[in-house]
Parts: sequence; structure tokens; C-alpha cells
Amino acid sequence: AQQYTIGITQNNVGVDSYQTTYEQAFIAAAEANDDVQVVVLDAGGDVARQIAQIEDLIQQQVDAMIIWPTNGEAVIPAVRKAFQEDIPVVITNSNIAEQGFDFIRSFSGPDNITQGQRAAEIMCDRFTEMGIEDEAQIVQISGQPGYTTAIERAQGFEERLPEVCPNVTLVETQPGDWNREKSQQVMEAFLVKYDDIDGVYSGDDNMGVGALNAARAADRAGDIVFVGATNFAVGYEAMEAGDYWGSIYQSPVDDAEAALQTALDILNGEDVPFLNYFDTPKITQDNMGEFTKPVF
Amino acid sequence: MTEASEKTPSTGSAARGGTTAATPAGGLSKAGIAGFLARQGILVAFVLFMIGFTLANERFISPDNVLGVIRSSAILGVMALGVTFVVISGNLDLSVGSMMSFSTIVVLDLHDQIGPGLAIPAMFALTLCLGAFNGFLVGYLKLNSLIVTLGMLSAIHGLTLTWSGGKNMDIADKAGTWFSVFGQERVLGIPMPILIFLLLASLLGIMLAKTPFGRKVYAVGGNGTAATFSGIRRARTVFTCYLISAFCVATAGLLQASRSLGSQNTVGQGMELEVLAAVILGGASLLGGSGTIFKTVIGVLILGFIQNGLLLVGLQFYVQYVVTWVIIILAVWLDIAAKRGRLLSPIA
Amino acid sequence: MKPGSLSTFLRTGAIWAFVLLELAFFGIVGDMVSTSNTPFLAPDNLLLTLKQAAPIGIIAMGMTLIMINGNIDLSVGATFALAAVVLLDSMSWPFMAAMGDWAIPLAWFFALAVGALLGAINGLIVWKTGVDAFIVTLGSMLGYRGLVFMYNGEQPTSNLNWTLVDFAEAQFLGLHTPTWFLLAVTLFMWFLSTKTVHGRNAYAIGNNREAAVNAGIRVGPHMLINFVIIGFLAALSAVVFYSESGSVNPNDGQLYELWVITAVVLGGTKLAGGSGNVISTLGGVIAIQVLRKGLGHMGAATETVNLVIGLILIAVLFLDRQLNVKGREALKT
Amino acid sequence: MTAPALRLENIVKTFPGVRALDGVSFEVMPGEVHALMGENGAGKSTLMKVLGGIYQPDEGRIVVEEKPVTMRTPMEAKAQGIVFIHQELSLATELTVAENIYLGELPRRRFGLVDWQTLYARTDAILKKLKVGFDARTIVGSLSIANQQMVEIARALTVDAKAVIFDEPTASLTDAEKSVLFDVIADLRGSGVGIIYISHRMEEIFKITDRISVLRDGSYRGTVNTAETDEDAITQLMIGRSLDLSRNTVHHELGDVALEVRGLSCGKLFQDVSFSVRKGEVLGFYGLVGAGRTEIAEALFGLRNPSGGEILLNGEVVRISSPHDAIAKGISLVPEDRKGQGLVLGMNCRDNMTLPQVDDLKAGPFVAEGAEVAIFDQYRDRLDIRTPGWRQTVGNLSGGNQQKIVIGKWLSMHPEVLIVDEPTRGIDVGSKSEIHKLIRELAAQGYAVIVISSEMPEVLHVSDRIVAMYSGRIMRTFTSEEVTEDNLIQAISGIRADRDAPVAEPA
Ligand SMILES: Nc1ncnc2c1ncn2[C@@H]1O[C@H](COP(=O)(O)OP(=O)(O)OP(=O)(O)O)[C@@H](O)[C@H]1O
Ligand SMILES: Nc1ncnc2c1ncn2[C@@H]1O[C@H](COP(=O)(O)OP(=O)(O)OP(=O)(O)O)[C@@H](O)[C@H]1O
Ligand SMILES: [Mg+2]
Ligand SMILES: [Mg+2]
Repeated sequence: AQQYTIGITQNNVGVDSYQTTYEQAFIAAAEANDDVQVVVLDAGGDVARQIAQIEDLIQQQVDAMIIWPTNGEAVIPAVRKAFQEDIPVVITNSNIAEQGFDFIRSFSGPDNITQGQRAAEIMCDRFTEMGIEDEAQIVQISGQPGYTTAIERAQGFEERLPEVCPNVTLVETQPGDWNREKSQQVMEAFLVKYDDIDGVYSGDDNMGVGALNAARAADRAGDIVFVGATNFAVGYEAMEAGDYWGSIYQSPVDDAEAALQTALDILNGEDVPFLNYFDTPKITQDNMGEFTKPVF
Repeated sequence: MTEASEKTPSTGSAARGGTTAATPAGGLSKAGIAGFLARQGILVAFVLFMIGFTLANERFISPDNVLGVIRSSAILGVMALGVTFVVISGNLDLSVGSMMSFSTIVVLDLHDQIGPGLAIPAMFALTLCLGAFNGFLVGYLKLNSLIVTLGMLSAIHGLTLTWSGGKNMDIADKAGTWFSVFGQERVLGIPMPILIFLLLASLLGIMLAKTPFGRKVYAVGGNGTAATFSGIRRARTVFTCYLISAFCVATAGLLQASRSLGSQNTVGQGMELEVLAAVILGGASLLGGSGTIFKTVIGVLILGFIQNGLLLVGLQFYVQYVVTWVIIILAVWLDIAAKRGRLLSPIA
Repeated sequence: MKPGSLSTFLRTGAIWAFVLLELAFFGIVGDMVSTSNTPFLAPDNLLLTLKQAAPIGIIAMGMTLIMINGNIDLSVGATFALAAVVLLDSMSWPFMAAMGDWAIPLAWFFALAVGALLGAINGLIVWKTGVDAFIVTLGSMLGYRGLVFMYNGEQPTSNLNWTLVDFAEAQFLGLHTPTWFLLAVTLFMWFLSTKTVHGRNAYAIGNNREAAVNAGIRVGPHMLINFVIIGFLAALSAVVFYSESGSVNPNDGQLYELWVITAVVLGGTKLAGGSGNVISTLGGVIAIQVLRKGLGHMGAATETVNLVIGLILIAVLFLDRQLNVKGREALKT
Repeated sequence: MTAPALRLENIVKTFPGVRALDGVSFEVMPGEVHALMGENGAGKSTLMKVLGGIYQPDEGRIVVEEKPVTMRTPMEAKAQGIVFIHQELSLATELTVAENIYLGELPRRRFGLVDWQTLYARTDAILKKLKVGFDARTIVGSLSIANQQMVEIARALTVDAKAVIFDEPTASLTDAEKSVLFDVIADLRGSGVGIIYISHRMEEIFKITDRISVLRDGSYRGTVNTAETDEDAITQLMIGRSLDLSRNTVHHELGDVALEVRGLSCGKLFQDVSFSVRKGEVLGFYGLVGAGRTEIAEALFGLRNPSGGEILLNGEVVRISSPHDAIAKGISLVPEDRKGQGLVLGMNCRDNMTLPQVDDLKAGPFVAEGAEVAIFDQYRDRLDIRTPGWRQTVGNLSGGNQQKIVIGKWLSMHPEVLIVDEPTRGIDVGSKSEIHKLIRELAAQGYAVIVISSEMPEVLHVSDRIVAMYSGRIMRTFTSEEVTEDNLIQAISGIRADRDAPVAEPA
């Protein structure tokens, strides 16, 4: 077969295990395939650096490009340049804004709005089971402000919750920046401020565990239903221990492999759906046996 | 600086052999208040803050909240203690944030490999090595501390990522380890981090105020050349300050790791500036030679309570940035204004 | 050759020698390691390097002047972000939206004015309160960042205007728009710092503030002007960059101050003030960009880049010291 | 009678807690060299700073050529024709000579550009007048201290001055430069400029000034014609008593050799230096500024690595690697630059005084503060240090008292060898004689003392023997019987009995 060079610029490797595992999985998948060579770049969370990397990849005339955007809008002009140079672009993990859709071939990743919705359902179901669906009060700890995944998850959650549990009130949302320590601080303040917290929705399990730690320290963990997203190993363990209720199972390995595959499919002239979601099922204490423990 | 106001009118015969202050009558009480504000302005600001927030939300002053704030400030506070030494010696340490993530990640990783009993000393040793490197570069090679520790900020972050492979670090058996005592236990109802913070603050406070070493730190920061001419080994003193800073960072890393038994590589990032803000708020001069541990503790608590208070009155986290800005400028301004006896700077 | 001019040459020329060394290294070793099939030294790649150096570079020119003046500005990253927010947001204000593309120059003006204003606030505080610039700008680094967040919550501010993007992406004589801005700013700042009374006074103030005061130089206004200039340049950097990208996160520009200071120090400007020049700063800016890009070219991971840049910064400081040390006869204090 | 070039009326200036000037009136005629004298801290510099627009007077007014003026900035003072040559070097060392001379008033072209041509041309013209060996484009930092002082002085010639103030301009000039300076002053006087000249050196005052005004404790004590007075009368006016400035004739019993130096060299700084000091002896080091005396002291104190030779303490060869080491071996150095090297200005008096022995004054792990206070009190009384108490910040003391703190700091160490470098630089006559007395007393108690000084009366007054240095080498060692002013001057000018004219300052 033909030899392809595919470039990827990632958001911020090393900031959490998900992104690191993604990178490793991506490299492993590429090595396993003799047809591809990859140029792996990391923007370190900096938009300017990412735009520069996109330009570099264009300049290096890669055959296709995969982008994990640091900012869903800021990369659009750079993506347009790739488009103008006839380099197919696949967006991975976190989508770009709609204005850019003309310039990309596909988005490959989780459906974050659905994830938010599913988290709302998990939360609501649990409240119903406990019989507090009419009076429960919850707080939300969202991801990094301005980051598409964070916005979409919060949006999905906030839209869906009133549909399934109209009487549950979301009393406050604060960002935890995908950061366990930050989230722990935010939760500490919530615990002081509100005597009655029945549930916590966190933009990912990393933050969720931070919130759990805070609640544990205040001896209130037992009263609170913790629901997260992106089931990290720590979240899985906390579920095993019975402290953490549910999450969304999302594998960075699936994520990375799907992105690479999407790019290859495009290069091989196959038809790929524009929004190429991979499945991210609900996981709770009840069904966690069906899932293997996340490796990250 | 009350001394300034007690200054004799001239050094001539009026004060010959005398030790009494010839302060112009009437100026005394004014100078007294100004002097008090200059010395204790930060305390006054602190008290005003506490009253303000308490009026805004009665929960603010509840024992749980107060303990909670101090506990979550403890990590920042422990780091600020060490940085206080470095700043008084006339240098900066911008690498403490990176270094803290290093020690947190290292102790968590080693915990599962060699057990907590060995992991803790090993982590302290490694962190002290980083501090020693800082101290060697700044103390012995006399390189500019801002740039050196800026470089170390970046380099240590690279080191941490290399160590962890970019992955989160978590202790496997969270329920079964005694490692959690430092971050999670209470003694007499008081959380361990607070006890450790206060214990360390007392020890280091006494060390700085009462021991020959502390005196040397002030001398080296006040005038390094004069200190050398007085037989003080400046390089060694600066080196030791960086070791103390690293020791505090390691302690902070221990508290952090023990508190959550797992961590991301980003832990501690950006803390160097918060730490510095606390130290400056406490009144230490970046030129060196002034500052105390007690004031740094107050600076730390002010930052902690502002953050908490704003959250309690329902303001967004970023309002805290603006408030901190205003407070830092006001605190430092009033401090130097009182010292020079006029509000506006005499700069033309 | 006058005594001392060799070490002066080393100090000013060394950074360019370092840039050449980097280019040679990445051109040879880098190409051997790299998976990419275009050479590192391809002209297009070098032109891109210049373009990508522009955002940091433009601010670094202002920082050079500030540091020559004996001050420092830690708030440039936040100023950069706030100017960007104003730039992009103002274009969607109703009366501006009604103006069509004529809104662009006005939006630029707003952004630049805000940058200059933020600089002026820093400068005024430094001047009037006498608080050290490090502390003042450490504070405003937090404060301005807070304002960025307060402006638009935690959401990104976006306005994708293709006319603007086309302008920003344009190439003239092979150089990209941002490169032209970088070169123009460098030239202007070189002129300002070496040829004007203001520039020379800035050196004098940084070198010996008391002497400058005694000689009747009005230190305050000079510092104020320099802070206005760096605020303006931080905003110009934002204008150049965000014209192309069209969206700003409230966290953008964080740590820029560190990159900028690193570039300026690599260029040989002393933190103590009184010495330094913008041409060497340009060398410092390019050196960092080449290093970053070259390491990326070789496939180095983020952690390696961090480690290398940190250690190079320390090594440069060390070498500079060795070059300037008076030898074994020196006083050992 | 012509109008005065400058008149100060009833000037009052207070600093927090200090009445630095207490109603001083004072005038300078055109074409007059007017000396301003007074003890350290009498208010001379403050008065001149009021004149120079640096301080604003609380009361009183300044009249220039019969017109009252207010000067809020140094710029405005200059515009009134008042030029101020500062006591402390006030130069931007990274800039060129020309930029320094015209600091604050660089010639401009359009758009705020510097007019370099004019600048260099004017500067070179001035430098020619001053007969210096450097040009307008030289970087000031590369000049010797003395040449830097000349740059400072050159500023007086840049404007059409009505009055020029020299605040202790000769503190670091060689004799050759001094005479150039005096020529310049004579020129200025000839062209009708009023000159205010501040100095503690009597011989200069009597050589070049027309009238002398005296300040004491911030108040005006009167003006006398130089021709009609003498040193003793001026001293009386300044400090209220007379002083004995005779030569040293009393000799103590000398003990063993405490310190011996054999063939010590340090690169280009000094070469092949040999001498010895006995217990109970005061050894003076005399030479021009730049002769390398300070560097020898620094080498003895472990601050420089000698490139050859050896040092013996009590007959044993020692290697002194640092001040810490030197102190441990019983050597103390009162450094030349008290603000830069001697004191931590922000610290209090007591802590400064006990700094070198803080490791030894311990109660358990802590500093024994009681013992420290005792030491401070002892030396305050002994040296008559005037301060309200040990808590006073050293930076707030007057220069003379600061100097005494430094001396106290080293005396309290009970060193075997005490080296004092320019112990009375910038110190008024009263304090000076106290310090001289003290040095003699120390020798009497068995200390070996080395006194480095650039003032001949001082070395002659305190020393038992005198080492004359020139350009890094010892020219000759005199006993106090054989020394005369003439042979001493010859020795330090590099003239051996039969040689030609001296070489100028070493590069
Ligand atoms: N900025 C200041 N703040 C407080 N006190 C001051 C200040 N400047 C001078 N003084 C005090 O005013 C008095 C007069 O000082 P001044 O410098 O005028 O003395 P001087 O006559 O020039 O002495 P010297 O011969 O040592 O130069 C001294 O007591 C000094 O300590
Ligand atoms: N270019 C310079 N810049 C800064 N300090 C200098 C410079 N040249 C000399 N010094 C310092 O100024 C002081 C006077 O130095 P100078 O060389 O004039 O005399 P010296 O070598 O110390 O000898 P002596 O004590 O015999 O006068 C010394 O402390 C010296 O280290
Ligand atoms: Mg004076
Ligand atoms: Mg000397």
C-alpha cells in the first residue's frame, strides 16, 4: 500500500493521564500499521503554539492532519490553510466551532453533549432510586473554562437535567479546570456554603475524585451522589469502593485509534461520517463489572 | 520603623552622649499611629477583612470554615515559609511550584514501589537535591536568582513529566496505607496539615528571628558585600536558604500527596506566584533584608480567606484575582508610604 | 580594538552565534532524526519561524526597554489577553458590526488603546506609589487576568472575520504580516532606544537612578512612557495574532511573561537595568523559536523542550558571567 | 558693591525627627570661592541639595541675582544657572562620558532625537580644558575612580553657570588631578561665577577659597575671610574646641612580630610586597589612590587570591581563603567603603556591631541578645557613638557615627591584627581626632594596627612606621624619625632618588 505521513497536534500532553494515554495509544497504533508514519506534536495548551504546529505540518506537506484543538474557534483559520493546501483535517476529541466545519473532513471523538445528557440521567436515576428526586440539590464542577469539551458537557447536563428531574436544583457551578486539586478546593467551599448537597456533577472523574476527597474530609461523602465523566482509573476505584456513583466510560485508546483510522479512511478514499462519534456508555456501580478498569 | 521617628535632631552636641529621643512634641502620637500602621498594617487589613466577610456571610467565621480555610492554605503556607527565607536573603524562588509537583509525583510513585517509610525520605532527598542545585547556582555561582529559578521552573516541570511519563500518579491501595495521616488525620480535632504548618512556622520563625543563622540571612539580604566583609559565608547562607525552601516544598508535596493520595502533573503549577504574593503581602521586601515568618503567615491567611470569602458571598473565582491585585498594591504601598512619611513617591 | 570591546562583542554577538549553531544543529542532526521529509533549513520553514516568533517578539521589544529602564513587567500576558478580548468583542458591537470591514481599524484602535491604558496604569502606580515594578506588575498580572475573565465570564471571545484573517495571513516579499510587524517594531524600538533622548534617558535611569534624578531627568514620566509602550506592544502583539486566529480563551497569554523575559535575557539584557539592546533581543526571540521548533522537528516531547529551555537559560547566564568575570584577581565577595 | 550671585535666606529643612537646617542664611558673590565647612551631619550636603532643587526647603527663600526663585527640580536649578557636583559619584557607568556630562540635558534635534555631533563636539571641548586622557565616547565604567570624578567635575563646565557647587570633589583625586581641578575653579572664578566649595581638608580650603562659612548642627555659625583666619579658629567655630594635629612621637613597647608579609603579589594589582607589623605598632600605608593599598588589605583579609608570596601570622605561614577564615585567624579589616562594605544599613546598630561574632554569642541555639547589648553599650561608650539606642537603624546615623560603628564592630572582636582602610574618609575633624586617638590607644593595648590613608597628616599623626606605595609596589618604608613630607611625596610619586618625573596613574 501507499505510505502516508500523518501529523497530529495534541492539546496538552502530560496535563492528565487521558491525554498521555491517548498519545501513547496513537503512536502504538501508528507503529502497528506499516502504511503510516506520524509526526506527533503537542501544543502544551497554548493556542499560538498549536497554530504554529498546524503551519509546520502544512509546510512539511503531511498527507493528513489530526488536530486536538486547544480552542475550538481559534484554530479555524489555520485549519482553512490546510484545507486550501488540500490537506484533509480530522478533528479529534473536542470539536471545533461550526464555522470551521467547511474546512475539515471529519470529527472523530466522543459526543460530549450526549455525555452530559447521560450524566444527568445517571444522576436523576440515582435520585429516583433514593427517593429524593423532588428535593435534591446539586452542584457542578466544570472543566477548563473556554474548552469545548467542558462547555458541551455542561451544556448537555444542564439541558437534560430539567427534562428528567425537573425538581432537582443545580445551585452552583464553578470551574475545576480539569484539575483535581482545584476541584477539591472548590468543593471545600461548596461544603461550607451549602448544608445540603445531594449530588456533584464533575466534568471528569479526575475532578470528581477531588470533590470526593473534600467531602470525605468533611465527613459528608456518604450523603452525596458523585457523577462524573471520562472514567479515570481513580474514578473506577472509587466506584469499586462504593464512594463514587457513576460516570461515562470513555477510552483514550478508542479515541486515538478512531482518530487515526478516520484519517486513514479518508486518505484511502473511503466515506467517513462527518461526525464520527465513538460510543461512550454510562458506567455506574451497578454495571461496572461489564467494563475493564481504565488504564489511565 | 519607629526608630526613624525617635531620631535625634542632629548628631551634634544636643545629643552628645545622650540616648534619649528628642522627638518634637505633638508629633509623637501621629508618628505612633503611622508607625503602628506601618508595622502592623497588614494585621489591621486582615482584621478588617475578617469583619467584612463575617458581616456578609455568617458562615465565614464558623469554626469549620476557618479550619477548612487554614487547612487548604496550609500547603501554600508551608511553601511560603521557605520562600520567605529566600526572599529575605535577597533572592527569589520561582521554582517552588514546579518543585512541589515534582515532590508530590515522586512520593506517590515511590509509595507503591518502596513503601511510604522509604518513599518519604527518598522524596525529601531528591527535592533537597533540586534545592541544592538552585542554591549552588545562586549562592556559589552568584547567578541571578530570578532567571535561575525561572529556568528551573521549566526544567523541573520537564523532569516531573519525564518521571511520571505524563500520567496521573495514584496510590493503588488507598484504604490500606498509613500515608494518609499527614493530609487527612486530625489531632485534638485539628487537621494535621494545620498542625504541621503551624509547627513548621514556629520552628522556622524562631530560627529566623533568634538564631545566628537567621541573623546572617538578614545581613546577607540587607547588604551581601558587608556580610562577606563581616566573615559571613554568603554563598553558604544563600545555599541554606534554598535548602530550607526545598525542605518546605517537600513538606508541602507530602501534605498534598497525603491529602489526595493521587495527583496530576499540574499540581502546584503557578503556585510560585501565589506564594510570592503571600510573602510580599506579609511585607517582605524583594530587595532582601526584611520580612518575618509571622507576617508571611498572615499574608498566607489573607489570601486564603479572601478566596474563601469571595466564594462564600457568591462571587466568581476570578474576582479574587482583582481583589488580590488591589490588596497587594495597597499593602505594599502603605507599608513604604509609612516608612518614607509621605503617601506619594518623591520620584519626579 | 579598545579594551572591553571584545567582551562587548561577545555579549551582543553571542546570541546570533547561538542562533547559527542551533540552525546548523537542527539542519544536520535534526534532519537525520526527523521523520519529516522537508529539511529544517527549508526557506519556507525559516520564514515561518520568523512569523511564529512575532507574538512573543513584539512584546519582547517592549520588555527590553522596560528592563533597560530598570523595571520589569509581569503583566504582559494578561494585557495581551485583555487587548485580544477587546479586539474581538468590539467587532461584534452593534454600531461596529454595522460598519462592515471599516470596523477593523477601529477595533484595532480600541485594542491598542486598551493596551496602552493598562500599561499606563502600571506605569502610574510605579511612578506615584514608588512600589517596585516587580510587585506592581505581579499584582496587575492577576488583576488584568481577572478583568479578562470578568469581561466575558469564562467563555472564549470570538469573532472570525475573514477579511482580517486574510490580511493577517498575507505575505509580502515572502514575509508574513506578523513578521513585518515584528521587524517594524524592532526597527522602531532600536531607533527609540539608541537615537532619542527618551531612549538614552531610559538607559541612564536603569543604570543609575539616583544619578538620573540628580541630573534632573524626570524619572517618573520616562517610566510611565515605557510602560505605555510595552502595554501598547502587548496589545499590538494581540492584534497581530488574534486578527488571524479570531478567538481568545480567557487563559491565553499565560506564561507569556516568562517566555518574553527568557528571550530578553538570552539577548543579554541585564535585569539590573542600564544595558541591553533590542537587536540582541530579536536574536533571543529567534533563538527560542528555533529551539522549540527544532526540538519539535526532532520529535522531542514537551518535557524535553521544557528541560532543555530551562537548562539553556541557566547555561547562558553562567556563560555570560564567565565572560564578564574579571579573572582570578577579582574581589571575592 | 555688586549683588551676590546667590543668597539663601533663613532656610529651614526638617526630615522626620531631624532638623537638618535651622534657619541658615548664606551668600556667595560672583567670582568668589566660598568654602562651606562643618562637622559630619552639620547639614552641608542638605543645604546644597536645597540649592540644587533636590530638596524643597520648609521655610526660607533662595535669591539668584536679586530675584527670588523656587526650584522644584534639579532641572529648574540648572535653568537658574546653579550646577551641582555631587559628593557621591553620580554617574551612569554604562553610558559614555559625553552622555554623562550632559545627563538630563542631551542636545536635541527634531522629534526628540539626540544631536550626537553637537554632544561630542561640546564634550571634547570640555575634556580638553580638563586635560584628561579619555574622550567623549569612552564608557564611564571603564574609567578609574579618579577619572570618573573628573567626569563629574566636567559637568560644571557645561552651562553658563552663575554658581557651581563642589561637594567634597577631591576625596578620590590624585594631586595632579587636584591641581587641574583648582585651575578649573580659578578659571570659573575669573569669569565671575560664584563657587561653593565643601571639603574637610583644611589645606585645600586655605589654598583656594576666599571666604569660609561654618555650619554646626544645622545652624549658621558665621563667615570669615580666609586670609584673616587660621585652622584653629575654624576648628573652634566648627566643633567648639581646638585639636592637636601634631605628629606621632610617642612610641609604645613593641611586642613580637604579629604579621609578616613576604613577596606578596596579586596579578597587576600589586607585586612583591613585603613588610611586617609588631604587636603594639601602628604601620601606616601611604600612597596615591590606586596605588594598591586597599588590594593588599583585601588580600590579607582573604578577599583576593594572591598570585605569589606568603603571609605569616605569629611566625607561621598561613593561607587565608576568605574573610571568615581571616577573622578566625585574628585579622580584622575596617573597609574603605563603609556603606557598601562595612554596614548593613537597614539593620540596627547592635546587630551590625556584633555581626562578625554572631556565631560565638550563643545561648543554646539562640543568639545571646543580652550579651550583644552589653557589647554594644561598651563600645558606644568607649567610642562615644551618638545614637538614641541600639535599636536605631544604622542608615539613619551620620557618617562619622556610622564609621564608629564599623570600628566598634572590629574592635569588639579583639583582633590580633587590625587593618583600617581610610578610617576617616569624609569624617569631620572632631571625629577624626577621636579616631586617631583610638588607633593610638589600640596599639598601646598591644594590637598590631595597619592604617591605610590617603591623607598625609593622618599617616604622619598615627603611624610608628610608614610604608610608601606607588603603582602596586612598596617604594620605601620609613620610621617616624626619618620621614618628612618631602621624601614621602617623592616615594609615593614613584621617584627614586635619581629617577625622572613620575609616571601618571597606572592603567
Ligand atoms: N533624607 C534624609 N532623611 C533623614 N535625615 C537626613 C536625610 N538627609 C540628611 N539627613 C540628616 O540631616 C543631617 C545633615 O546631613 P548632611 O548630609 O547635610 O550632612 P553634611 O554636613 O553634608 O555631612 P558630611 O560631612 O558627613 O557630608 C544629618 O543628621 C543627616 O543624618
Ligand atoms: N572602575 C571601578 N569601578 C568601581 N569600583 C572601582 C573601580 N576602580 C576602583 N574601584 C574601587 O574603588 C576603590 C578605590 O580604588 P582605587 O583603585 O582608586 O584605589 P586602590 O587600588 O583601592 O588603592 P588605594 O587604596 O591605594 O587607593 C577600591 O575599593 C576599588 O576596588
Ligand atoms: Mg555631605
Ligand atoms: Mg583604597
